[in-house]
Amino acid sequence: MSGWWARQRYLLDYASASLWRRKGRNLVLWAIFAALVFILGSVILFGSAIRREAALVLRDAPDVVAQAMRMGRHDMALASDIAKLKSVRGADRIEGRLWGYLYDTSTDANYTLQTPSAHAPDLALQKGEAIVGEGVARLRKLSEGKHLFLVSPAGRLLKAKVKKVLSPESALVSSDLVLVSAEDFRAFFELAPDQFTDIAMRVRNPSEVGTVSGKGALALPHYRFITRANMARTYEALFSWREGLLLAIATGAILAFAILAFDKASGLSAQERREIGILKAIGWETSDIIRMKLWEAGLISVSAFVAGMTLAYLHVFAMSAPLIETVLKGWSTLYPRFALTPHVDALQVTTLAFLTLLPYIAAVLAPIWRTASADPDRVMR
Amino acid sequence: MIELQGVSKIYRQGRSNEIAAVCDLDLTLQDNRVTVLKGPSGSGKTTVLTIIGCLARPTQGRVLLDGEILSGLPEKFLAEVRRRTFGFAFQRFNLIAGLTAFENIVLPAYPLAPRFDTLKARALELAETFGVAHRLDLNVDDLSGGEMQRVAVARALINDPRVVIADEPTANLDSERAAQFLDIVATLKARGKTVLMTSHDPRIWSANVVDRVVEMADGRIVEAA
Amino acid sequence: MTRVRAIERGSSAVFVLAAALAGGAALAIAHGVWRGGDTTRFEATRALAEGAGLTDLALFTEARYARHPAMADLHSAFQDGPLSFEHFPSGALVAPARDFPAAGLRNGGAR
Amino acid sequence: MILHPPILALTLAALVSAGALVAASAFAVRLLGRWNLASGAQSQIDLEKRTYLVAVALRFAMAVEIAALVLFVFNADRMSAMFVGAMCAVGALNASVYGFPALFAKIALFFGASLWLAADIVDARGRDYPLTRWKYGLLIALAPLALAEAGLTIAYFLDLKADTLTSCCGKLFTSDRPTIASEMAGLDPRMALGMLYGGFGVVLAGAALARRSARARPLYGVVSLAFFAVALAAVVSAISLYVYEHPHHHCPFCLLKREYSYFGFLLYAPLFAGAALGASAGALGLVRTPASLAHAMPAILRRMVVLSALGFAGFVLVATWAIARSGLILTG
Repeated sequence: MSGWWARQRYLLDYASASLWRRKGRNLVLWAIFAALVFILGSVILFGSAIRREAALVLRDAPDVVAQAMRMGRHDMALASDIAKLKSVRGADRIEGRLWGYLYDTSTDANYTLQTPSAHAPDLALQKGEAIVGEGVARLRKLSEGKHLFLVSPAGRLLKAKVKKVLSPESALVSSDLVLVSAEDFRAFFELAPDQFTDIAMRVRNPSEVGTVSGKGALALPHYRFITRANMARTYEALFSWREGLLLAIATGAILAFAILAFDKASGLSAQERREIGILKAIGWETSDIIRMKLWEAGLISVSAFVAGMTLAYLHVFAMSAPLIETVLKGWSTLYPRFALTPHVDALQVTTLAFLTLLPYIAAVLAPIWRTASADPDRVMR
Repeated sequence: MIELQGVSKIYRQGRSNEIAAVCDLDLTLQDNRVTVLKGPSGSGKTTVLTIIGCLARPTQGRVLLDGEILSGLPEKFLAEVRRRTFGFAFQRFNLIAGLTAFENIVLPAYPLAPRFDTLKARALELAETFGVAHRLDLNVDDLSGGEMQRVAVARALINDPRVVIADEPTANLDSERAAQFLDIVATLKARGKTVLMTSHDPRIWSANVVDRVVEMADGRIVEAA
Repeated sequence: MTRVRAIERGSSAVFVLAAALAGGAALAIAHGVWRGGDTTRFEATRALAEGAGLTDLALFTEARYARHPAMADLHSAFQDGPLSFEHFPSGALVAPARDFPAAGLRNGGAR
Repeated sequence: MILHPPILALTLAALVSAGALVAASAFAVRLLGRWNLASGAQSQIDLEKRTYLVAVALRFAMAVEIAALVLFVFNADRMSAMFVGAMCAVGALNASVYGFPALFAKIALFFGASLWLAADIVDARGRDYPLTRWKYGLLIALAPLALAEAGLTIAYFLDLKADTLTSCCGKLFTSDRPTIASEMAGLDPRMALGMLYGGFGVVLAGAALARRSARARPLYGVVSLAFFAVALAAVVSAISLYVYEHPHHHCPFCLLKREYSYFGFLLYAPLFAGAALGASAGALGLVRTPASLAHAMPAILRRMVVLSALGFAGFVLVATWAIARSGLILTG
């Protein structure tokens, strides 16, 4: 074993000297590789972090949401339907939710108006009070005690005193949120007292969620029942899909890079060819040359991968990914400001290693062999 | 002892421009002798060197090293024999540009993976012997022609080979350097090495240190002295 | 006797560089483990999500399915397909959610 | 098809390694017709040169396959979130009929490639490359397996639909249906552990015998494969229970999860290494020792047998440690 390592170390000596001698060209290759890993790594790290956020945030979301449907469209839920649902066994804590969107012309942003759940005493609101999210506060320059003015599409005015600005930490779910009392909400949107946007349910036994929503669907056939697992899966699919889309686009870049590497490895100068001939003449063997060349390729690719990945980590988690956020997160006037919680997923890193190292090594393998199998008697001719 | 029996070497075999560089050649080299192959260029002497030095396999015939048949060996084992048995000094020195003199000298030892201390000591000793110790950490491009040759000879000896093979060693040297080279050959012979050279330099053929001159033409031996 | 000034092995330099890179990566991983374990933000967010009954992230707030991609109105106008989101900047990149509702459209999404 | 980065990566890996094997076996066909080491002709020299490329490409493909095997299981575990009813890799693999066949093809290819690699290492020690024909014959036999593996992997990914109802490991490893998995899980843990330790005794005895006698080596190959099966059965029926500290959780895949601090890797790595080394030594033991390998080949095979036994010992040690550490007491 020590003999093996001594030999590898000598090959490494030569490989490093050889890389150094052609530092200009190798540095360019390294930089392109590292940049590629950096971009792809940023995408992957960002994607996995935001999926984790979504998963953790949704862990306490309602188990089931029931939406009334009318001619295939979302319709208002009625208080009488809530009463019907209450008879379903296993369903627990059923309440009508009031939420809606408001396009605010003064800031060109969409707000989500909502009433807090009756089961959240710290969010309880009196008439004329509001709790706003971080984004709304930012756009409207609001702070605690100031007044928020909203105009409904029908021209109704809502004036509410800001009771609290939600902490920026929760911006990912609350950025566009305006919480008002049910009374204000109904008056603002001209809603009848027995109307709700939809119905949120909790189910006592988590394994019963499917059964309960099935029974609910029997009781209320014109409703659709959306379980939390559905929502989680949608998010998982959504971000995976975005990531996959970006990677599919990036496949072109990877391919171009592999071609570049192939070209670099096969386009040997006469000088290099002669060097290989010399090495073989003085006693090196084809497999020594191949190993030495693999060390070169390995040094370039693995170090570029590690460097690119480390930079991607910094980019995403220390700088909130300025270069890719518009593509991956979407954009809007009211975009939540949040720093992602670092999360490095071994699966994702391995995947990226597969997607970048594998094409590179595969592309240089044949040229390396062709170089290494040069005839040793070439130097004498 | 090295024996060639009925050796032929055909380049570009099977193509219209095939060349028979060596035809049906028999040659025996005794240990600890200095042999020179002479002849015009294209006479096949360099090809003989490559076959003896295990750089190429003969198309036909047998090569024996101390009775062991080398001609049927695959490249992996030829390379083993090569680094164990032969040291090479080439016509154009064939040093690797961009590496230091030290790195060039130790290159043949890399696949054998000796301890680095041992290797370094040995390289220093050889460099002392050939008067290039003070140039070891210079890039070989910065050496003079004579220094380059001495580095090349030191490189040929780093694995302590039994046979030293030199291709036109004095072709690029002035008389003084050529004389110095013959001194080196004498040193090698005194150390018990076998030396095989090609040359069309009369200074070499007539040198005292040379035991035998073999003349070649058109891939055949025409006169052996 | 002349001494050779500095004979260094190329691999030593490689080891130093490799150690530096590995150190950087290790710092990033350590940072990730250290900060990733910090769940105070999640706790705050989860409490709010539960209290207000929120089901979606506040991303994509500009389109008609605003704010609630997981619960979008299935038959929004101007759609290419019954399950695709409308053409709006982020909508262009959001996949049609095939598993939504999980049992398809036939029974109104009931499972 | 779910467009998902690990799926892209795995598809790429499958295509690359199958491509390498198919190209190599096309070369193997050519080689088998023309190989004559004694010849100094240019065509023979070209053939020899190309064997270097094949050796490097196959080592690369094998490294890719091992990494892909890990990634495949890992990814299946992660994807389980997308399927109704799936809790871990089992559910995701069950979501398509091609899931488990793809996994088994990957494992089979791993063993086949290890055998080829072992043959290559042994062969390179003989001055006349005596095993070349055998080795390239094996390569031709491996190519369909590699194609099948790539085909199954891609078919599996194409067949996946996020909506599929699947079952979790709890269903697969319960004994109410007579499947191999449920048979394995239904095994009495004490008996399974008895078989494990008894089997390990047989392995040790076999290794000791195979170290001395060349004729025992094929037998040892059989013993290693049998022990591999026994070990997997023991994992399903007993060891996993101890790791999860739950009397009914039988899944061999959940072990690879972060929740169990990737314990499965520690457990499976020496087992797979031991089985691959043992089986390869056994298969090579069937080959008559060529004259040029009279010294080298038995020495290498002996070393493979010893390493294989060490691998199995590592597995047994890790398993024993898991049992000793566990808070669960089974049928005490």
